Amino acid sequence: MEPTKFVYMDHAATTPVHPDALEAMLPYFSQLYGNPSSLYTLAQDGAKALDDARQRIADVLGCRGNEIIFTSGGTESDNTALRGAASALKHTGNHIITQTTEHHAILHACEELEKSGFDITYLSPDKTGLITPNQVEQAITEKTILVTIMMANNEIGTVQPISEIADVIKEKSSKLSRNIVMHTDAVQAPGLLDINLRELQVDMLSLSAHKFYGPKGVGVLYVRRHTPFLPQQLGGSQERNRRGGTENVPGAVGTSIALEIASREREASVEHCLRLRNKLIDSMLKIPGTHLNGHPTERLANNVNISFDQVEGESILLNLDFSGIAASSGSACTAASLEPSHVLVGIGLQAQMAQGSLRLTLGRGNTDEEIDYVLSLIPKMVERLRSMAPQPLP
Amino acid sequence: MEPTKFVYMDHAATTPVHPDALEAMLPYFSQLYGNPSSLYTLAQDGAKALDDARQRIADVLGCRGNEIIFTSGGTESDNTALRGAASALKHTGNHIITQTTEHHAILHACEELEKSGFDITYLSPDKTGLITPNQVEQAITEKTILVTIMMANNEIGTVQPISEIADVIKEKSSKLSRNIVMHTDAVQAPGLLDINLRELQVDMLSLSAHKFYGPKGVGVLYVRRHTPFLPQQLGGSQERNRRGGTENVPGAVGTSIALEIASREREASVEHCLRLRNKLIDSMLKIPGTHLNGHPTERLANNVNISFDQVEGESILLNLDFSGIAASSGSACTAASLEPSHVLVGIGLQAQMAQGSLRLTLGRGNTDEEIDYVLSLIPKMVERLRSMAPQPLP
Amino acid sequence: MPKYNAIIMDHFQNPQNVGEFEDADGIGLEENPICGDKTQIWIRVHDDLITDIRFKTQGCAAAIATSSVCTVHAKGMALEEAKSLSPNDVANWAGGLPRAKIHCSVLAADALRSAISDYEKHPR
Amino acid sequence: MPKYNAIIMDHFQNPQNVGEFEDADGIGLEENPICGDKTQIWIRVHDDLITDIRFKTQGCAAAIATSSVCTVHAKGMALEEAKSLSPNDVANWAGGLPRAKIHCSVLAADALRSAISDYEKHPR
Ligand SMILES: Cc1ncc(COP(=O)(O)O)c(C=O)c1O
Ligand SMILES: Cc1ncc(COP(=O)(O)O)c(C=O)c1O
Repeated sequence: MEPTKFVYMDHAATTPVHPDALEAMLPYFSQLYGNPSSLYTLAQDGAKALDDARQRIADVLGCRGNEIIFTSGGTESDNTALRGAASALKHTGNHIITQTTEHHAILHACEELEKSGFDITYLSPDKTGLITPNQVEQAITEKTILVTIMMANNEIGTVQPISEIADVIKEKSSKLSRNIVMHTDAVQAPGLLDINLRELQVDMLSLSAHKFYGPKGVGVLYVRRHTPFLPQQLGGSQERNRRGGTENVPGAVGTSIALEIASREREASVEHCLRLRNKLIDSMLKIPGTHLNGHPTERLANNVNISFDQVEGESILLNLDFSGIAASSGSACTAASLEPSHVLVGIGLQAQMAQGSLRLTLGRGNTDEEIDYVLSLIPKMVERLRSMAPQPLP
Repeated sequence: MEPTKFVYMDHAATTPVHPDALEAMLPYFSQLYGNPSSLYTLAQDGAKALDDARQRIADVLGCRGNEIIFTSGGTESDNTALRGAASALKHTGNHIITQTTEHHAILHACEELEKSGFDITYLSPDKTGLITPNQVEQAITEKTILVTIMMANNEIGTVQPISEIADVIKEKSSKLSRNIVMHTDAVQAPGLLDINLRELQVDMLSLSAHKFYGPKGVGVLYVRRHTPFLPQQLGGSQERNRRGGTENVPGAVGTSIALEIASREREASVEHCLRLRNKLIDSMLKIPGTHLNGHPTERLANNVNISFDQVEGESILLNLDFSGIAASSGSACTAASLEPSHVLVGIGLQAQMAQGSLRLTLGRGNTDEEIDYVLSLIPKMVERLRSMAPQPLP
Repeated sequence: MPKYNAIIMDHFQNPQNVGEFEDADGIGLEENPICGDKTQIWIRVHDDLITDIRFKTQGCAAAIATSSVCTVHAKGMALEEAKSLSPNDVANWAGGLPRAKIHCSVLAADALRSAISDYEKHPR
Repeated sequence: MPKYNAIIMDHFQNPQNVGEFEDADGIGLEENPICGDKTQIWIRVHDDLITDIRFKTQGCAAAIATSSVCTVHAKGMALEEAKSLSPNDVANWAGGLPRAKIHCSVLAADALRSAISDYEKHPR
């Protein structure tokens, strides 16, 4: 039963490298391979490519080239932001604010900071996944040094009012005349949300290239000028002494081209995804015993997250895979751990409902035909799995 | 004055990606791009490629696949090894042994550990760059938890008696019935030295792919089973919970192919480099006022490091670059810092001699003609620069 | 992600003995409190043998497939033998399970045991 | 690595006024104690003007090129004016230096000043 078609609806997990990004990378593997730290022409070509990539990214984000640090991915960016700011500010306070539905790259780094003496407040979002600027404001104490709230959630797609939250923090920060650093994990944003650092009052921001049609293993950490920050990866003097290690030149080049394309095509892509997404949501909610997870409108244009009563996520994913459809679930049985998605639990779902969740995340390549194909299969799959389930106890 | 030829003699800085490695990587950028943590077929193809790459590396190194952690480079591997072992063992002791001539990825990580309460012993090598097993043994105290000594030095090429050092530590370790973890930075070894982890009694070992014709931005950290180790990059459950973050599948694949080739061609390549290296050294030492840095025989087959009296390194590098030759120097003027190479200073060179150093590191692609070309130019360059130098004060 | 073997995949796609008996001699229901998977087993018993068997499972592929495998092997088995089946036996029949999925094979063996004990408590 | 401008590269490859005068009116030698670069300058003086000048430098491209640039500009200059030259003046004549190389331009101005003071102390 080999799949006859292939329909990729897991763009929040990863994306293919855009052909233009890959093409831009290719010369830097085996031809212009010089180490940017070296003196000679070959190496200066690499150094220039790296500088250009950095500036390209800065131009998209609305910041300066020297505020961009290349990392190895979203996880390193998140870990580094938190550790970098916390260690730089630990003499001024030890309180950090985040929310329960952040990515594990944030949550696990917070847990580690807790062990070394930091106090973490984990805000609870409402049942749509939203937290309010007021919630953040209330949580600030005279020891608060860092707030990290993601721009958009990777599982349920809820988009936080990050600009308002940042404003509140900057206000509080100047009222208390203390430095409170604001970080946002924007890994899910590129190509879907506008990021303009001239207006957005965040001090740090994380990106991961493979989420926006760039290469895996490359991340970006934006650190606004004058932000208290101690480097975490220590070695050579690369990245203006903020991250040691020979630079991944092709990776940086590919990332910059992918980000530029994502930004350029954002509006068209959002419009396209939104239409397909709404079609998916509307049709799937017609199946009895279904529930939309996340916010009805404050959600990423490409995110569908639905729970099915009496169905387990992995089973539906495998059935979809048999039909050539790639999707994801917050079910514990699809994770290495035995816990269902902390995000779904974090917005108050019963473990049971978290088990039955299905996430479809769209990309600019998805078509109406693909949506119709998926919609033609899901009701039958759900029905069949339900017919195999024991009746709920009365 | 555009270079008419191009002669690359800086293989210790970086190497071009081997065409076979690049070819093996290509399908994983835009076609088999699935996130290995996902369930569906596309992602399982990525997961399998990653597993195969891991096993390929394990087979070359003589260890198990699950002892291999993919990282973002030599620097991350080094930082992670030190922090991972130190944090896991800090309740049993706080003493770490290293040497003054390690790479900055080791030294700067040690300095950071010092700030958080660890005691570091920096052993001084002799003037050839060697340290002895006895020196290490003498330095061990009842608080020693970790020893890190590089396999071969990146600047002067000195090859340490790493196997004897490891044996001494294992002996001491069992005599004291305490865990003393042995790490080695083997970044400069692949393709030049044999690494066989069945025999070599190290617990951890770092590699960086771009030093052996693999891609930039990928490293390997070997962690022997049962070695006390706490993960440093925290996020998802990738790499068996030892390093969070979406895996760089093409990077891992390219690394494994490059390492396999480096290992397969090692003997031929060593023979080739050794002959060219000796020709370079012998001829250059005939120039008056030259000195070989490092060990005459216990040195990497591809490493030439020579100091010229009354000449500054950057000037010679630029002259070489004008003639299309890529090389490196331990001169302060080629570094972002104002200090001359800590390695050359570490083996007792006067700052003045460190300034005048030239490093040529060969690869399997270098030819006799290239050596002759370089040798035809260097004496003239040195002579010209010397003629421009003020006479040393009497 | 766990990689399933061909036996599991086959039983997941074509599970055997799915359904229920209105007139079962014994019924057992087990639920995994952590991941929420549920298996219910219905048995018919004659002369201390399991003459027929049905199951329903809500859960992942491993839970569904091991239930199916278990019923296939349990059909025709003496009650005494069936009572002493371990999750390991079920996992072995299924050709082995990914490590993270071992707990799934517990459900089928447990549900079968509880169906037998239901029968023994209330023989119909 | 520092990226040099065309003026620096040109003066590095074709330095002007390299050499020495056996019969100089003033000689100055300066050394950077940190990086070990050295510049020595020989001047000929007539009517309080620098009528001719030579230099030797051991150092990086920036050190050699700024020495050359400095001698080109100092030739024909009044002693008073030459005495008050700052490293900044030299760096500007050279079209600017990479940040890490600013300290190199100090050598030429300093060596020139010390050649003038050598002349003033022992006018020949
Ligand atoms: C919101 C968010 N943050 C961080 C990450 C981590 O990125 P990476 O896996 O590329 O390290 C991801 C994706 O896995 C994500 O979705
Ligand atoms: C001996 C040694 N260790 C560590 C490193 C760091 O490797 P990377 O720059 O790939 O992070 C290098 C090279 O720069 C090296 O030569």
